[in-house]
Amino acid sequence: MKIGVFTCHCGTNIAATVDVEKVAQAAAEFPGVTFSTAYNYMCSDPGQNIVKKAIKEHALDRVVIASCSPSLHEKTFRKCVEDAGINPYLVEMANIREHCSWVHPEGEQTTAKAIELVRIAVAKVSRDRPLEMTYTPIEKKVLIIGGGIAGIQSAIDIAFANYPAVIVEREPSIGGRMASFDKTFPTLDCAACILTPKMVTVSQSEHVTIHTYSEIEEVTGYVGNFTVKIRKKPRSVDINKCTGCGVCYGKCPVRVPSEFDQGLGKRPAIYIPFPQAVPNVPVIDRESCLWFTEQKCGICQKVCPFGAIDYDMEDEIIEEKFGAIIVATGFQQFDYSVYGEYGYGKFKNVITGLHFERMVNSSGPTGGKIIKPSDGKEAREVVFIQCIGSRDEQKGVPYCSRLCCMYTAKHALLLREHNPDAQAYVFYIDIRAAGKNYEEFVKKVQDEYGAIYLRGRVSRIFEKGDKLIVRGADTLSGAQIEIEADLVVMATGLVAMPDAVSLAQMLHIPYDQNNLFTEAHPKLAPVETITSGIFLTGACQAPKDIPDAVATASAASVKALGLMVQDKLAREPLIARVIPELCSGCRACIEACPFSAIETEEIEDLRLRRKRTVVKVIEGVCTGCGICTTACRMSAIDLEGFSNRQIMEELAVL
Amino acid sequence: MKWFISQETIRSPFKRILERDCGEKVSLCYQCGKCSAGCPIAFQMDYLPNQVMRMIQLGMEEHVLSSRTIWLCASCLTCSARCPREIDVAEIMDYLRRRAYRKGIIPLEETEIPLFNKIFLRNIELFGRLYEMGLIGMFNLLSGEFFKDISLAPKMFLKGKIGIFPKRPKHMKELRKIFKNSEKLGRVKRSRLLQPRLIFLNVFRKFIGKVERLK
Amino acid sequence: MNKSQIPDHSPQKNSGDRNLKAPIKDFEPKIVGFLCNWCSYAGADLAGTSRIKYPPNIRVIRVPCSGRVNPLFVLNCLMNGVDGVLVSGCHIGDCHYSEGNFYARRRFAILKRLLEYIGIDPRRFQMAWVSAAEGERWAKLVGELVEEIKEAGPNEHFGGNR
Amino acid sequence: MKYAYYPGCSLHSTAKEYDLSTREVANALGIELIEIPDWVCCGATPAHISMHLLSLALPVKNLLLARRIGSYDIATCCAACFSRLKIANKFMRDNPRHRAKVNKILGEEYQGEIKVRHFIDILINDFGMKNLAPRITKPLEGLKVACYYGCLLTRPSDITCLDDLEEPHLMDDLMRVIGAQPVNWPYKVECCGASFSLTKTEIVLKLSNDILQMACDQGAEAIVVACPLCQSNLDLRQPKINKKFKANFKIPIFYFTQLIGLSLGIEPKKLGLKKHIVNPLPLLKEKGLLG
Ligand SMILES: Cc1cc2nc3c(=O)[nH]c(=O)nc-3n(C[C@H](O)[C@H](O)[C@H](O)COP(=O)(O)OP(=O)(O)OC[C@H]3O[C@@H](n4cnc5c(N)ncnc54)[C@H](O)[C@@H]3O)c2cc1C
Ligand SMILES: Cc1cc2nc3c(=O)[nH]c(=O)nc-3n(C[C@H](O)[C@H](O)[C@H](O)COP(=O)(O)OP(=O)(O)OC[C@H]3O[C@@H](n4cnc5c(N)ncnc54)[C@H](O)[C@@H]3O)c2cc1C
Ligand code: SF4
Ligand code: SF4
Ligand code: SF4
Ligand code: SF4
Ligand code: SF4
Ligand code: SF4
Ligand code: SF4
Ligand code: SF4
Repeated sequence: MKIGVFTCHCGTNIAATVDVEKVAQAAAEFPGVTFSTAYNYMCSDPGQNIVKKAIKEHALDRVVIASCSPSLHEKTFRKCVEDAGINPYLVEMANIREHCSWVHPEGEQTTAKAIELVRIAVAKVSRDRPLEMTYTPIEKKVLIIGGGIAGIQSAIDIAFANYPAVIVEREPSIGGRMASFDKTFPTLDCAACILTPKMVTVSQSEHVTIHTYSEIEEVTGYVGNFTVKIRKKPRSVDINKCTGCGVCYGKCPVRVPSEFDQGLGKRPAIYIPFPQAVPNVPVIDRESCLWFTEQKCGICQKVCPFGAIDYDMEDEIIEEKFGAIIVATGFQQFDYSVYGEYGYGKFKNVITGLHFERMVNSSGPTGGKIIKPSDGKEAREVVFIQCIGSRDEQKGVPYCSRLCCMYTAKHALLLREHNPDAQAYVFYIDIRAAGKNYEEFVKKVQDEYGAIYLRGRVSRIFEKGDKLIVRGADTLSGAQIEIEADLVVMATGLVAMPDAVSLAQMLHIPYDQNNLFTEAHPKLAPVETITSGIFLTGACQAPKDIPDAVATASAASVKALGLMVQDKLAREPLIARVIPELCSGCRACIEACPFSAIETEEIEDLRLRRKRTVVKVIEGVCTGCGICTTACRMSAIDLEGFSNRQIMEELAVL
Repeated sequence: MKWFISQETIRSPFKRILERDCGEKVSLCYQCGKCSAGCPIAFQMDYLPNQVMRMIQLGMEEHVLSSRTIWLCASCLTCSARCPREIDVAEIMDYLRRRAYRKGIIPLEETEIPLFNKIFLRNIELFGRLYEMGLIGMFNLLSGEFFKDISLAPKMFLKGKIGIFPKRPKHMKELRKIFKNSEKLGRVKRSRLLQPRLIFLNVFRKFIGKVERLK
Repeated sequence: MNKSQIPDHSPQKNSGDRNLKAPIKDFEPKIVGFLCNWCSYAGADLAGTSRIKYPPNIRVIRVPCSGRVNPLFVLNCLMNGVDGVLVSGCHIGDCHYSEGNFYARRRFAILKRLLEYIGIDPRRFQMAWVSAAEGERWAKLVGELVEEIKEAGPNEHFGGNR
Repeated sequence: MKYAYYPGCSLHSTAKEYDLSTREVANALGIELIEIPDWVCCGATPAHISMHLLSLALPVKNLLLARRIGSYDIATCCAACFSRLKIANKFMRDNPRHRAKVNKILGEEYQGEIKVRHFIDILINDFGMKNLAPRITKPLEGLKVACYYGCLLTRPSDITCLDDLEEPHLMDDLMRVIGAQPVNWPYKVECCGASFSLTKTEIVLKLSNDILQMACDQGAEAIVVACPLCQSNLDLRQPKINKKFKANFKIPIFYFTQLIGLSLGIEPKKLGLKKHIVNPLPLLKEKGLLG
C-alpha cells in the first residue's frame, strides 16, 4: 500500500492557524504513507497536477487530501485521482479547514488536531475499496408543486424543451399571488396582461398537465425515480364536461367572502376565483354550499346545460413517477394581528398590501376605488407602514422581506393615480430598493407623486371616531408625529406557508428556522436542495419579487432538464452490500430500511448444499444511509465508503 | 445643537460598560424610532429615546448623562414593551440615571427629580413608610417652591388623606441596616441628602425664574 | 471483553505512542463525534465558514446518517480510553433518509442506559440534533460538551489504555 | 381564601379610600386579608432609579415579613407596589447574583417562592366572576365607565403576567359583571405621568388632561382605576387641569373596588366615596345608584 498525503495551505485559510509543513512532515511518518507534501492551493490546477505527478512518480495507490470540507471538493479530487489512473474511491479528505483552522486559534493544539485528522484519514483510506459507479434509468417527467408565477414559468421552460411537466396546485386555479395584483413594480405593467398569456401557454401546452385543487400526499424514491401520490380534492364539477359558461355561479344563492378578494368582495358557493382562472372551471366550496350543509338547493346542477355538476365526486389519488421535482409553493403574508399596539387586527380600516392590491384593481371588488372598508367612503389620508412583521425579532421574523419597500412605493403611487386628492404617508426604517430601476421608482414616487416618507416605526394605532390615529416618529427630524388617517396599509412581510414544514419533511429537504426551504448553497447552488433531483424556485425559498421568481424558475428548470437529457443517471456506489455467506436471512435489515431497498433472494448454499434465503440490495433504490448495517446482528450487510472496517480503523488510531 | 463626534468618543468603553452592567444590547438598536414614537414624555425631552440609544452606541457618555431625557423618563415601559429588537429602553434609562447620580452629573433644569428621589428615600429611611406631609414639606422647602400645592393640603387633610404625624413600623433599626448594606454592596455613594449644590441650584433657578417673570 | 473479541473489525496495530496521560490539572479530553453527513457535519462546516470558535478537543467521524452509527463504535471508543462520545444527526423529522435519526434515538437511548448501568458517567456519551443551519449551535454544543467531560475527568473505566 | 395583605404607603394616606373599599369588598365576599405586620415602603420609583439593590431589598423585606405569618399569597392593590414586588421576586428567582446580594443585605434566605397577586387577579381567578355575579345586589346599570389600567399593571408583561399588554380587559370584565358599561377607548395603557406629580407637575397635567379628554370623548361618565398614582393624578389634579387647559372636567375617578363595593350594596361612606376631590356622589345620584 502506497499512500500519498497532500496538505493544503488554502492561502492563509489553513496556514494562518495550522503549521501546514509540520502536518505534512508528521503525515510522512504514518504507516503506509510513502509520500507527503504541502501546497498553497491543492484544488487549483497546479495543485491537482502535483497530485497526479506524485501518483505517477511514486506509484501511489491511495491518496489523502488534507484541506477543506469533503462537501466542497471530494468530487474534485475523486476526478483528479481518476485522471491519474487510481480508482476514485481510494481518496479520502481530512477536513482541516472548516473543522480545524477556521474554528480554533493559532497554536500547537490546532496543528496537533490537524495532524490527528490526517492520521484518521490515512487510517480510513487504508481500508478503502475500489468501487464502480452504478447507473439507473431516469423517469423523464418533472413535477412542479405550486402554480404561482414561478411554477408556471418552470413549466413553460420544461415544455419548451419538449419534456413533460405536471403542475400540482392547491387552489382551484393557477396564478398564485400575482393573479390578484393590479400593476407590478417597477414598470407598472398590468399584472393580468403579463400573467394571463403565461397561464394560457401552460394550459394549452401538450407537455403540461395541470392538477388544480390538488395536493401532494406522499413522495418516495430518489432522483430520477420519484414516486408521488397526488390527492385531487373533489371539485364537484366535471372538468371534462364543463365549458366554463358561467350559468351555475350566476344562479347560486349563496354569498360568502371571497378569498381572492381578501374578503373585500363576495363570491357564490360555486365559483371561479377570478375571471382569467385556469382552468376556467368552477369549484364548489362544500363548506358553504347548501347542498352539502343542508341537503337542499341543487340549483347549479339543474341549470348546468352540460350536466357537469357532480355532487358525489370524491377524493381521487393518482400515483405518478417523476425524474425531478420543482418546489414553487410561494409564500403567505405575515399575520399582523399579533401586534396589540396596532389593534390586534381588529380595526376595519387597517388593511394589508394584498387588500390594497384588490382595492386598487379596476376589476376588483371596489372597482378600483380606494375606500375605507368600514363605511365605503373614499380614503384621502392613507398611512403606509413598512416592515410589518419583518425585521422584528419580538413579534415577527428577523429578516427583511425584501419587496415590501417596493410594493409600498407602488401603492403610494397608485393611490395618487386613483385619487389625486389623496395623500400617502409612508413610515419606513430603511428603503431597500436594490434592483434594476427600483431606486428610480422610489424617487419618482417621492418626487412626482408627493408621497411623504417618514423615517420611523409606528408605535400605536387607535380608532377615534371614524379616523385612525397613527402615532409615529420621524427620527430624522427628531419629532413625534400623529396622523389622522382614513386608511392604514400594513406592508406585511413574506413568510413561509403554514404547511411548509410538513411539505419539506415529505420531500426530505431542509428548511431554516423561519421555515423557508434551504438551498444547497446560498451562492453556488441557490436553486438546488441537498436532496438531488429536488429544486427550489420562487418565494418558498426566500422573499422574492416577480423578476427573481421568474429567474429562479428558469434556473430550476434548467437544472431539472439537465437530468432529463441524460439517458441514465450515474449513481455513487456508496451503497449497502450484503455478504451472502454471513447473512442468516433474518430480514432485520428489510424492516429497518426506510427505502425498501432490500429484498430477499434464494441462493445455493455450497456449504449446506441446499437452497437458502438471504437478502440483496437493490442498487438503484439504496440511498446509502447505512441504517440497515446497524440492524444486522451478523455484520452481513455493510456500507461501501463507510464500512465497519473503515470506521473501526479510524477509531483505532484516535 | 451641533456636535463633533471624535474617534476617541466612539472608541470609549461607555457602551461596553453599559451593556455589561445593565445587560441590554444597545448595539442591536437599529434606530427604528418606535420607542420615541410611543413615549408619552417625549414632548418635554431634549433628545428622543432613540437618540439616546444612538448616542450610547457612539459612546457619547457626557451628552447622554447630562441630558434631561434620562430624568424625565417616567419609567412607563411603553418603549420596552414595543421595541422590535427587545431592548429594555426603560431599564437603560434607569441605568443612566444611576450612573449620572454616581458621577454627580445633573442638568441644571432637572434638579427636582433627583432631589425628590433623595428626599423620598430619606423619608423612608427615617419613617419606614412614606410620610407624605414630611415629603411634600421637605421637597417644597428644598426645591424652592415653597407654596406649591399648598392649597391642596387642607383639603387633603380634611379628607383624611394625609396625616400630620408619621406612622412608623416597629423595626426601624433593621430598616436602616438594609439601607446601609444596600449602599455598601451596591457600591453607591449616597451623598448627603442636603447636597448644598443641588439645593442651591434649585432655589437659585426658581428665584431667577420669579425675577424674570416679574420683569 | 477486549478488542480482539469484536468480530471482523480488528484494527491495524496501534500506530501512535500516546500512552502518557495528561495530568488531570490541565486535562484536555479527547472526544469523538459521529456526525451525519447532511445536517450535523454540514452544521459543523457552517461553524467553520462562520469562523465561530470552539475548543479543539473533538475529532469528527463522518457517517452518512446517525442511523449508521453502530453502538459498537461507541463502545469501542470508550474502551479505548476516549473521554467522551457524541452522536449527532438531523433534527427529528428532518432526517435526510427520513427516519434514520429515529433509529438512532431509540438505539442510543438504550445504550445510554446500558452505559450508566455498567458505571460509565452518563456525560461521556451524548446525543444531539444539529441542523445544517446551526453552526452556532454546533460550536456551543462542543464548548459545553468539553466543559462537561472536563468535569467528568479522564475516562479510566477500561484501564485508560489510550 | 386567605391572603397576606400589603397595602403600601399610598393606601394608608392619599389612597385611603382604596384601602377602605378593598377591605370592605374582601370582607363582603369572605376573602380574608391579613395585613402584613410592620410592612415597610417598597421603595417605589425613587429606589429603583437611584439604588438598584435597595429597590430589590425593600420589597423582599416585605415578602419576608409576610412569610413570618404563614404561607399565603400576597394580595396587593397598588399597581406600583405590585410591580415592584413582582420584579423583586423575579430577580430573586432568576438572578443568582442579585439573590445572593439581597439575601446578604437582609440576612435571610429567600428564593422568590412567595406568589404576589393583584387584587383584580384574586377576584377574577380565585374568587371567580361566576361567584361574584349572584352577589351583586345593586347593579350599576347605565353607568358608563372608562377602565384605565395605566403603565404598571400590565408592563412589563413577562413580569406582571396579569393581563393583555396592549388591550387589557380584566377590569372591563369586572365592570360588566357588576352591571356597569365599560366604554371602548384607546387610552387604557397610556401613561399619566405617574410619579412626576410633585416634581414635574406640568407633565402630569398634560398627560392627565389627554386621558380625561379621551375618556369624555368616548362617552365615559367616570374613570375606573386600579392604581393610587393614576387616581391622584386624575382626581387630585383635575381642578388644576381645568384651570390650565380651560377645561371643565368633572369626571369622578373611582377605584374598581369602590364600584364593586357599591354593587354589593355597601354603604358609600364605608367605601370612602367622600374622600374624592371630584365628588362622585352627584353622578351616582343622577344615575340612581345611591339609594
Ligand atoms: C402586496 C404585494 C404586492 C406585490 N407586488 C409586486 C410587484 O408589484 N412586482 C413584483 O415583482 N412582485 C410583487 N410582489 C411579489 C410577488 O407576489 C411574488 O414575487 C410572487 O408572487 C412569487 O411567486 P411564487 O410563484 O413564488 O409564489 P406564489 O405567487 O405565492 O405562488 C405559489 C402557489 O403555490 C401554491 N401552493 C402553495 N403551497 C402549495 C402546496 N403545498 N401544494 C400545492 N400548491 C401549493 C399556492 O396556492 C400558489 O398558487 C408583491 C407581493 C405582495 C405581497
Ligand atoms: C467590492 C465588491 C465586493 C463584492 N463582494 C461580494 C460578496 O461578498 N458576495 C457576493 O455574493 N457578491 C459580491 N460582489 C458581487 C460579485 O462580484 C458579482 O456578483 C459577480 O462577480 C458577478 O459575476 P459575473 O460573472 O456576472 O461578472 P464578472 O465577475 O464581472 O465576470 C465577467 C467576466 O467577463 C469578462 N468580459 C467582460 N466583457 C467581455 C467581453 N466583451 N468579451 C469577453 N469577456 C468579457 C470579464 O473579463 C470577466 O471575467 C462584490 C462586488 C464588489 C464590487
Ligand atoms: S354551468 Fe356547467 S358548464 Fe357552465 S360553468 Fe357551470 S358547471 Fe361549467
Ligand atoms: S347547490 Fe350549492 S353551489 Fe349549487 S347553487 Fe346551490 S348552494 Fe350554490
Ligand atoms: S423590504 Fe423594506 S419594508 Fe420590507 S422588510 Fe425590508 S426594509 Fe422593511
Ligand atoms: S447603492 Fe449600494 S451601498 Fe448604496 S444602498 Fe444600494 S446597495 Fe447599498
Ligand atoms: S443503506 Fe441500507 S437501509 Fe439505507 S437505503 Fe441502502 S439498503 Fe436501505
Ligand atoms: S439483517 Fe443481516 S442477516 Fe438479517 S437478512 Fe439482513 S443482512 Fe441478512
Ligand atoms: S424601539 Fe428599540 S430598536 Fe427601535 S429605536 Fe427604540 S431602542 Fe432602537
Ligand atoms: S419608559 Fe421612559 S423613555 Fe420609555 S416610553 Fe416611558 S417615558 Fe418614554
